[in-house]
Amino acid sequence: MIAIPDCSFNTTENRDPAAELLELSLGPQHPSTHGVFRMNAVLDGETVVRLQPVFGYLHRNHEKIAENVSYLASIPYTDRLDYLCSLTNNWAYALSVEKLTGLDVPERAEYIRIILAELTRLQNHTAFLGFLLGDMGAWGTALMYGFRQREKVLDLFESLTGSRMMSNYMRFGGCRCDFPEGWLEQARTVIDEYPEFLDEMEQLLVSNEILISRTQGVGAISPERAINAGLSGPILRATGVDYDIRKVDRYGIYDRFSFRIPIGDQGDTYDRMMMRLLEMRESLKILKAAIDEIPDGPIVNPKAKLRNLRPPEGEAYGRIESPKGELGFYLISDKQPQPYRFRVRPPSLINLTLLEEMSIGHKIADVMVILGSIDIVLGEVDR
Amino acid sequence: MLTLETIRDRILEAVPDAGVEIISNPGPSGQDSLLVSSGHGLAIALFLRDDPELRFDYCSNVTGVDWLDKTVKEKVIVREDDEDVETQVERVVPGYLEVVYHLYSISKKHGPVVLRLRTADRNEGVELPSLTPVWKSAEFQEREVLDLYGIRFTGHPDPTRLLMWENFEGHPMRKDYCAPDDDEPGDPITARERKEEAS
Amino acid sequence: MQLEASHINSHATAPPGRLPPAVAIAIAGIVLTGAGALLNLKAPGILLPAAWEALQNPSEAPLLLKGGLLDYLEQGWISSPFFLELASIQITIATLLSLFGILFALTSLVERKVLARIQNRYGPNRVGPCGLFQPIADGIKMLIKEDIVPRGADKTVHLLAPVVMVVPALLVLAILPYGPGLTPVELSVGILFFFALGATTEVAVFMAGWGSNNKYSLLGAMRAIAQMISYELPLILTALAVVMMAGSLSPVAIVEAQGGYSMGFIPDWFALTPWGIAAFILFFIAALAEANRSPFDLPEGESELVAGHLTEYSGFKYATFFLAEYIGLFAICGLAVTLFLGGWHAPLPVLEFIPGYIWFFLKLFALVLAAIWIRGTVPRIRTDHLMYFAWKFMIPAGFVIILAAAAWHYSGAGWLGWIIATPIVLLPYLILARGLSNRYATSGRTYRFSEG
Amino acid sequence: MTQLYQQPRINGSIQPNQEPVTDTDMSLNGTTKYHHETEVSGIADPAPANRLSSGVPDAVPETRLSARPTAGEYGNTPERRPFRLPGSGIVQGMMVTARNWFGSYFDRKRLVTVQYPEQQIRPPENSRSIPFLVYDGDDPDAGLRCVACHTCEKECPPQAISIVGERDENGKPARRPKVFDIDISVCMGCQICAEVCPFDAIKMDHYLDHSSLENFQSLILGKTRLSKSNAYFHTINSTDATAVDARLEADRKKKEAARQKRAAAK
Repeated sequence: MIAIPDCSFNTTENRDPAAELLELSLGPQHPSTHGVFRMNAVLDGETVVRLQPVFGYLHRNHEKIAENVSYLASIPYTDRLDYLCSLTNNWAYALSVEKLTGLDVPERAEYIRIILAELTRLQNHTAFLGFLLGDMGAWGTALMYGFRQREKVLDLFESLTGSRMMSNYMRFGGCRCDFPEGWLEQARTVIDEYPEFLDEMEQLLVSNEILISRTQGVGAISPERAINAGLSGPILRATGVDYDIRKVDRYGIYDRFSFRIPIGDQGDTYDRMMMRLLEMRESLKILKAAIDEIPDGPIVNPKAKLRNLRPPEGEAYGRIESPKGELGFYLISDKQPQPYRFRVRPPSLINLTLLEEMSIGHKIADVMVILGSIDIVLGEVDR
Repeated sequence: MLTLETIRDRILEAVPDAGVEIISNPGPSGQDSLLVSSGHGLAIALFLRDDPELRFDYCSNVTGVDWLDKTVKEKVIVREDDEDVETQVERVVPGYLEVVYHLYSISKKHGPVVLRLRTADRNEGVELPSLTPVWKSAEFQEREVLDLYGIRFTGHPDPTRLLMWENFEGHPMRKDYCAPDDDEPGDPITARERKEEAS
Repeated sequence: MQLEASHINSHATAPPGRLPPAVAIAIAGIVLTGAGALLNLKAPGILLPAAWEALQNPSEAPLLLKGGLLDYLEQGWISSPFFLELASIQITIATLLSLFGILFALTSLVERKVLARIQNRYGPNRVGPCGLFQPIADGIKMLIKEDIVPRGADKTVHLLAPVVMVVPALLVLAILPYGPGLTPVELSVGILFFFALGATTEVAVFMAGWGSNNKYSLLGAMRAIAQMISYELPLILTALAVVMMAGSLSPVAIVEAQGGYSMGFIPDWFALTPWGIAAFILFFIAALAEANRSPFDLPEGESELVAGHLTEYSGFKYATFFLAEYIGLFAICGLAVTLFLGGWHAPLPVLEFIPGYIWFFLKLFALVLAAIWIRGTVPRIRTDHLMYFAWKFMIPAGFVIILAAAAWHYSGAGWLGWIIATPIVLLPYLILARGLSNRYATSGRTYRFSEG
Repeated sequence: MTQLYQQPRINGSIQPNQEPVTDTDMSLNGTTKYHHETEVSGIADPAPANRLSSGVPDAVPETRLSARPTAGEYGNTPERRPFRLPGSGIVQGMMVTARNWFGSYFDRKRLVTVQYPEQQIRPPENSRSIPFLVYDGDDPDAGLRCVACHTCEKECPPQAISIVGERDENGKPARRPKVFDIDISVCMGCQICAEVCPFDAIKMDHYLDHSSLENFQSLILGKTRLSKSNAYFHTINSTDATAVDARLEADRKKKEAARQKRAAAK
């Protein structure tokens, strides 16, 4: 066999010290920085030697707004954090307020929440695959396939919550309204059709040599570093850490469902992509079981107050496993109708902590793929 | 998971003269927190992370809280003309800024432990030790706290604003922050708009 | 509630028919031209018989039509033989330009339509029937856009770059044999001419990148230079094998060498030999890279470099680049057809009644469709992988193909040739592929699952 | 000292002797702030042996890099095969795209686009755009259900609603809005107003075409533009409209009964 030496000049060691470095601003207007995200990259040829993320172009001080409006009025604003997954945002906020007030949630509402959260995970990961491939320059084919499928989930959302993305659905102690007629049957059809789509996606992606060469070994991080840097969600699990808040906190009624958590191998971009693909299959399992088992009953705790909610004095931190990672809400109440402190723990922002470490030594084209594999939404990064 | 009292005792064992106090949470969530003296913040954080039984290796959430100066009315017994007279006295309790860390352990799968660090006051003494060297996840969040609350973190690798621009004045998340009114005559943005309209 | 056909209200059965201004202009043009020709009364007497003859003998049609036109010019307008010669050249040029202009317009539409279909969309279907006038609308849009030259740009270079890009792309069209007797310029060193001119494109791309005074453009230009120079080598190496076999650098001779059928129905194209199929695949891959087509469209890799060397171009200059890229693609696909797919020869003896030039363009279009299909499937390759692929895989494979071609030739080009040449191609390929796969691809992974 | 884990992994492998990039070896004049080291004197990371145990629980066997896939665990994961022809994955992908390309001519599932505006999908009943005011009967003024109670105005998160109640000639509130404006450049269609309205007077519309040539005034919708009949409400969301009608009817009957009772008591 012919031994082929490594001919890439990826390492910073090989850099010619006299070579001039190029500072390149990627964003805030750029075809693939996922919204108004900006990175200041310093390049040696095409190799990244430094990378500084710049935030704030979409900052609207969500937390300040929330501290000035009632608890109820914050729910539509949480939709706009991670606007791909408004239902999980709703849930995280509702969960925190329920912790703050000590409200229970009726069983049926818990089932509805799980169904919607897992559907949200499905559609987020589906869109993620498309975006990632778009970042690799695949001309939107995977994106369109993803959107074709995601649309079905969005149709479900629209017929239940009234809106495709800005759902404003979950309420403290339950949900806003019950399923319309035929919703569960339609959801079952969508879920039954999903594996077919996933198979097709896998045929298109998983063994494509160009995709493999673009993702394997790109942006790898060690599990220790990932934990220390607070990464969460599929990115953390891609490094080989078994940590899923659905399993750890067992919020809602996740302990009633049997599902598995895929765990990565190398912590690189390929693993991050695979985590999403594998997670979708597990979400389908949960969905199937939840739709089969959903009981009848009220969907909102009768003790819950819609207006003029004044939680008792105290504080609470509630967190859920959103599709992007750990989404937490930290609330302090001083018995006023507005929260005294309202804090969002945004997974998208904190997952960017290691962006520079992942990118250094790679090509500029890889930076886009790494950024894509982190799966950020600027509404949440900048809040 | 150990109780908060045992955690406090273990901290005191490891870091002898640290000031650790349990702040109880009156609400139903029952998430009590540990108030830690800022001088020993770093050592305590390191202990919490590395202690084999605690192993709080995952710092999930970092945030600031602004507690304003409070005026407290108190009944004080004053001796006046050899007579005990009860009078109301207004006393100002100075406010402070607070940083709250929510710690979890991924290896032990327990948590959260809420760590609080308080500044001396709201004006000058707003320095706190940065815990970024212990948990890198605090890096952006501490920058955000710095940006929005104006707490200076010593030992932070990049103590710059995160969300607002560099020349921005003030710290928007503080409770007494007033946003500049765009309609004010002196406001530069309005002035520029007026000028453009006139031309 | 669900998206069903019954829930779709069809307000109108079809998109309302609108007569775009472009149609009106086209109709007016045709009427005016016809009237002008009729004014010269000699025209019908000469042109109509020529047209009739051309209809009867379609494989000779272009030549007959041109002859008729020249006759007409000779009798009515031009007497000097020098100017007649010039007119003959002009007619050829005009035909080629309009032909490829139409093909460019058509391809830009077909590309969008096919990409859309690949992506489960309709594609342009609003302008004219089936969106046929979309290229015209695009053209008008391009032309009326503001031409922006960045401050600090090298204005001359910035202006010249699209020109330098489009001229060689058009020039190389001259040596392609479109049909028997239908080669505009029968150069004996046509292949050499093609590659020599093709190399000029690199200069143009670098001019665009440098002249724009933009970092993205510069990076794109740097990539383009590296890529095009690297991929020219396998391109030439694979063409070299064909030249060896045909014994000539003349495209016409090469096509003629591929005439005939073995066993009565298998055409003797070079692509149907063990070395030829490998050479054709390599040539096509290298051609994609030369034409900046996906997955080798790194110079304008929009996900990181916005639009690479085209970032600072707008309006007419951008349109020129666009045109040049497509013409370049046609030219190189035309060369692939000439070298490997038998040029104007029909794939089956029974199909020979169809004129050669139609076969040529059909094959050309098939290759363009393949390029579009590839574009719809694969993500973009990375710079270092691109270079690695060129130097560590394509160039060695190119040399191997030359060896295999020689073996094929000396073993009599029959079944013995297959037995000898196949392993010569296949074994090094497997070894090289193994090197590739060790480095990049095919490392599948296993994933663990936690039950929590 | 640099811990091993702090170094960026390059092409998947940790390069042990490579120092991370620091500010000093960059020839930039400090325009980009850069930090890579997060060490502070006196603080060291725990021993690597200790760290490795974190996160990888003992219960799950360590299979990275060596194990072969267990059969049936996940069918479509690419197996760790010793060798596969490069290009086969791309060909597989091209088959998928070809299936979609040609499938789009035959299969409705592969061509899901709707030709808007000629074809329009009817939005589901719950779908919402911006609010509208419901009136009973034919007269938008007399039949308006809104009593100007200001509940929606207070609860509206972006404060897009402004209401001025009407007063009768005596200056008493007339339980009718004089002004009911919604600024649709502010309204985010969250339907909280419809949710909190005690009189079922404000509901969510399906209407989406709000474009207009005028920049400011047309964005504030007044009472006349917002008022729509109950019949219209039935056409867009008959389930909700029927339920509301039944509820209002029951209320009316109850009130009627109470009034009669009071009259009888007198």
